[in-house]
Amino acid sequence: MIIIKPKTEFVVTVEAELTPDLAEKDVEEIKKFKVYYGKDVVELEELFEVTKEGDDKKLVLDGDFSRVKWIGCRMSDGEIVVKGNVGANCGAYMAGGKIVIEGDADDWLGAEMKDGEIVVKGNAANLVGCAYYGEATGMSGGKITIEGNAGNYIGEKMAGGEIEIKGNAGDFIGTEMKGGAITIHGNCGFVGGDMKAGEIKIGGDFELVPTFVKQEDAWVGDVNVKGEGVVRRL
Amino acid sequence: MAEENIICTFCGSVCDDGLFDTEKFKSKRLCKLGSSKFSKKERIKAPMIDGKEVSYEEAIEKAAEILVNAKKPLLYGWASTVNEAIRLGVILTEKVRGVYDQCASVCHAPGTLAVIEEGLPGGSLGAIKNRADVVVFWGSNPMEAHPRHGMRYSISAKGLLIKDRKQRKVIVVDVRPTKTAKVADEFIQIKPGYDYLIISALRAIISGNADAVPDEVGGVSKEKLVELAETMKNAKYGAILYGLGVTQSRGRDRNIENAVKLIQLLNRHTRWIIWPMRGHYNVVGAGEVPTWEVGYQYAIDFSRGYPRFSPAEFSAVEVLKRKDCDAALVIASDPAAHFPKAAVKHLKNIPVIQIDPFPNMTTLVANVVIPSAVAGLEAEGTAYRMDGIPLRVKKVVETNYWSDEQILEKLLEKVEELKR
Amino acid sequence: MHHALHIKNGIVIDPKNGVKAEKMDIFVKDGKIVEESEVKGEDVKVIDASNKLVVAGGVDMHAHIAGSKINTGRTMRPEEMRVVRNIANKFRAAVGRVLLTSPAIGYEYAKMGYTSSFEAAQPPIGAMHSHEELDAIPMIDKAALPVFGNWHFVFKYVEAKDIEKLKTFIAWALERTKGFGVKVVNPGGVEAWMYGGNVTSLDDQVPGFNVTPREIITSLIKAVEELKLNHSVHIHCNRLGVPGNYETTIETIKLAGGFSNDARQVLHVTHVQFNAYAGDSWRTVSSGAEEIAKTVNSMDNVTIDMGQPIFGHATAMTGDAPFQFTLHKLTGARWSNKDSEVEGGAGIVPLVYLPKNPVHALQWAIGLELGLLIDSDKVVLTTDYPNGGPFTEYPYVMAMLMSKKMREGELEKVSPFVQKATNLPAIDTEKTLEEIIHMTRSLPARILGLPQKGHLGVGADADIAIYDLNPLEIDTSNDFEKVYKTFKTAEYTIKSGRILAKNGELVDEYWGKTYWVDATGRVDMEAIKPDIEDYFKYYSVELQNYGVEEGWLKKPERIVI
Amino acid sequence: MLEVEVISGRTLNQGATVEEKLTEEYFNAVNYAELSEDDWNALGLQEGDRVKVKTEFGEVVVFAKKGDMPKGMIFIPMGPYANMVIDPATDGTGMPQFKGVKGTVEKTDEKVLSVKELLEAI
Repeated sequence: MIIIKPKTEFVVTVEAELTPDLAEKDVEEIKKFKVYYGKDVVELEELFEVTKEGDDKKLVLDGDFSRVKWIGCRMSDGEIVVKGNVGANCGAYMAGGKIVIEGDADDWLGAEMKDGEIVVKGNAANLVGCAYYGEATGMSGGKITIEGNAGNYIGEKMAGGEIEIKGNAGDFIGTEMKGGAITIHGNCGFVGGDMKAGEIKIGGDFELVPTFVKQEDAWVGDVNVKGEGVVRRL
Repeated sequence: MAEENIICTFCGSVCDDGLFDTEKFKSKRLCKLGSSKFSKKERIKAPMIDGKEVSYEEAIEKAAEILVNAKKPLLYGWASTVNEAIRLGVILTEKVRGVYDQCASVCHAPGTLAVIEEGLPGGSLGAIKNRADVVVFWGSNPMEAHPRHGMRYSISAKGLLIKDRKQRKVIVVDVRPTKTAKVADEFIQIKPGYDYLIISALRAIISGNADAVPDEVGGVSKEKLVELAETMKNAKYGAILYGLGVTQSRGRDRNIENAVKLIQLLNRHTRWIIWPMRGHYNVVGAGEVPTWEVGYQYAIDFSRGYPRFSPAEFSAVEVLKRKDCDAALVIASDPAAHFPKAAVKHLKNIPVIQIDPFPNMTTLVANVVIPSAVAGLEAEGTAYRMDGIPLRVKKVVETNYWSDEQILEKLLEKVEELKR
Repeated sequence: MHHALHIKNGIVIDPKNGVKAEKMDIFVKDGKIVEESEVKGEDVKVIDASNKLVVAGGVDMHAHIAGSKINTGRTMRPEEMRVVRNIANKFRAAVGRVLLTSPAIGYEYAKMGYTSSFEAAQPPIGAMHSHEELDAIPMIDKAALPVFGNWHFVFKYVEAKDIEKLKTFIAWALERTKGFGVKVVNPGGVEAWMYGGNVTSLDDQVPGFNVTPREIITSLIKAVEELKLNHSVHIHCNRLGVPGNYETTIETIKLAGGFSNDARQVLHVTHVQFNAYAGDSWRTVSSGAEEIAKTVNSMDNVTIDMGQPIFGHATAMTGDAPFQFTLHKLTGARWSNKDSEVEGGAGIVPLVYLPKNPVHALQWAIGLELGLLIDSDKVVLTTDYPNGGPFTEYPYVMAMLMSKKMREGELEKVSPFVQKATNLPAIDTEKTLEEIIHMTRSLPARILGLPQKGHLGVGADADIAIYDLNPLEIDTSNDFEKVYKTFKTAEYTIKSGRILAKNGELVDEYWGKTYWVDATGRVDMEAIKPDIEDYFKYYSVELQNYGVEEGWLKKPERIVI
Repeated sequence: MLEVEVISGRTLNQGATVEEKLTEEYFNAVNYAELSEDDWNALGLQEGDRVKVKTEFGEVVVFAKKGDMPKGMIFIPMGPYANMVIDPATDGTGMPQFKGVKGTVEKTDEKVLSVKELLEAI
């Protein structure tokens, strides 16, 4: 297990593609891991304290990582625990393993995620499980659980996997969704625009786009794309 | 006669039929906005460092130092200068590994995101004036923002097929009865924030799925929506011209993306185009130039030595709100006046370089102020009208002010020197 | 600083000058190829090219490299921009997968040994934008072909059968756009698109005008030939991308019948692959390449280029707006369109060519059939970048045309549909290295009418590529992998006498010329002035603000007719 | 106090003075809120009165103007006053929500800050 602690308050954001793979390296090697700090490429130890405890494939990010981006991007196994908040693109393109964020997550959490699990104990921001601009497919597998609230644009172009939000969510849920499932326990805004397939379940209030057809216990649409997406009450 | 032809460098209409009397310093034929542009105004007198007047060379040297010493400088603005200057600005940003962003970021950039999602089925303003028998202003208000647009290109403009105002139906869709609504043939008032749903409903009606649509959507009756859908289908050549009412409100890019899908559908029946009513005279250039130079229109980060695009991370408002830059160069723009206060706050805390002809709110927070010549009046260069048509704006008045291009050329030189 | 060069002991292939793989030395001074005596006493840099192939720099006569179309393509496709080719240092940052940024275009051509490229469709009113982008492309010489086939002025003069005025208009337009030649895209069809339609044959009437595509094409050929422009009419035929279109293509080619020119063709038909489909639907579609090849081979005044698709990503961007909409409907992909004043239009749609897709495989096979079946003196190698894919894959096409064995290997990977719908599997032809060098250098230079390009004779521009390939030893039939690899990266790329790239590394930045053709001296410009002034009421800009002045360009090179 | 939806946008006067931000003309072009007649009457406003506009994101004092607005909606010209109360969240798009922000409006005796004072207050 590797424990990484910020040494200072960062002047600008840091980009650190930290994955549990690091834990398999020698501590001196880990300290030399390259991270981006503005225009400078610096070694991990220049910005963070790094300690190693045992050999399990786990990173503990101890402190405020809200200004550190790309944590866990492309990780395929092992575990990351963030003791505070985390910056944008956390868990992007993730293919396996687990990320637990004890604080809040920023935009693009689990974007284009393929497998694995992300748990956010606090709130998440926008674009959870979405596709990056120009790409056709968002999240395609795995699970994202958000204990608190989430922002706008959740699961756009999502093709598989599961997003569960225990609190409220914002606008544009499951836009152009083509598979997978989104569950929102609280309220949210617009739901289901151009949804092709998949399922959205909502506990609270929401506004469905006006192009779904009411069936027995659910709405099916979006008719604009001959969609067979299902939206129902939780 | 001291009268010269001018091309107006105020709004995105870039009217090219203006006249300017260099003796009286007064324009003719331009609208209120254009006339104000081509009139005597208070100027920044001289280059300044921390309020003290200095030479251009000194100010530029100081600016270069700030940029080179920054970890992540933000270089923002660009919409009110010419392509030649913008190109140097992009290269400068690449060189100092900063963030390039431009005014569209708080204006029409959601339209760019919609282009990424669905494309831009459009046409030039000349195509609209010649052919459009139905024009829909959706969340746009040219009578206030582009006063001669209607007369030259869209509302009363006459062309090849449209010989008379009566041959064109003008519809305004907005949340309030704007000045443009008052000159339209029809005004459809919608509930704020419901553009997306209304467009979805229109698409369903046009594609034969009217059954799914409820009796009322976004404050508009189904009957009215069916009527609008029919008008659209029966047009010979229709145009949706959208504005900030769509890009700056709930839904933003998704509204436009949905409208583009509507246009795609309508072209299966007849001809329709969609186009943004771009604001500043060369905000199009501020996006086109970086696109050919580095691949993206705005929100571009160079910290890794190559361009990356991400509005959530690299748009000026996000960068400032997140305190994610440690210096800023502001050119041909006034973020201190036009950004939300949460973003302005950080501008007050970092070194700011300003290049602009006129004192504005950003001047009040700038450490280095470099006055520049007014493009279209004191400096020439290429600008792209809102529809991307290039026009060469002119220099009709002599000046001692340096042009943006000159300033940036020197600044780039200085930066290269310091990096060596 | 300014070295003369002595390229020593290279094996030179220079088809224009009849040099077939001969060991010889090449001398360069002041950007030109010179006699040995000229460099005596100069500070000469010697390049040892022993056992290496020395040829003229490649000439790309048809690519979409600059202007509003490619730039809208870039805007629309950020996913294309995530491939990093160069990190900013001595050279600019350069990115792009198939769609490249302007710096990347220049750098990639240079790495490959290409030194000139022609933008194949310049919207006249957007001319300045095309030129700004051309000016942002380093390393190569360039030019742009403005599009004429849907311009109302052209319709009017063709309608009036007034060839003199048409000639004058062409001269006016080339001067205003700083254009190089006359491009025609789906003549009449784009005007029909303004009403939601297209033309379906050479004899459809264009809406609003009493003219047909046939009349537009023949009138433009006549006008261009009388003006004696460097380049002939360069046509993108009607009915592009429609099964059965090969017949229209053949009919179009035959329109050149009545014309002749001693120096070059009178009609260049571009990216013919997209216009070479037989059958009457996508179910019954098959190759029409053989018939087209027969027609082209039987004529001495027509040339074509291939428009070869490369499997993988591409972006369709043409002035053929109705075709682009059809493509959008077919694929459901993003779609941009631009109706441009009274000049025509354009469209852009992303696409991907998949080897297992029967239609894509067919397109791929047809391109190769055209390349193989048409005389090497009449067919130029292109991908119609980025419509067929990247220009950086020209070496793939070169190798394929030279090796049946390579084709057999590739045929195994593609949809079996090509076995019955094309003759590619049965074609034994293997082009020689000399033919391939001709198809990529001397032939396009001749077609464009640029005597200083595409060869290594004394007086030519010193645009030279050296490849690590001994033509006396290479077995192009069997060593296709080496051929492919070698042509991807020149050992040296020399532009106007300066070494720009070495083994794929950029070493020097150079800004090439932009050629434009000035034919105003051959016509009476006053004759059309009233017409232009009058018809400009249908423009949204003033006549006085229309066009590009020479002084606005970085390195203009005026060719006076 | 009334609950309203705040929108901002361009106006002719704002545009005509935008290059003279430190002048009285610009100040006058951007320092007001337009209200519907109903809302005007409900707040008992008179010509020259000021209102305080409050949203989740801030508050600002501006002059009140009667305008052709739907009931429950107020318009502030784009500029520094509107930007005190609009929603700075961009939801990942880079674009703050300049239009359609829920808030309240009430009559006030407080003065309207100058452009400079406004900047200092941030």
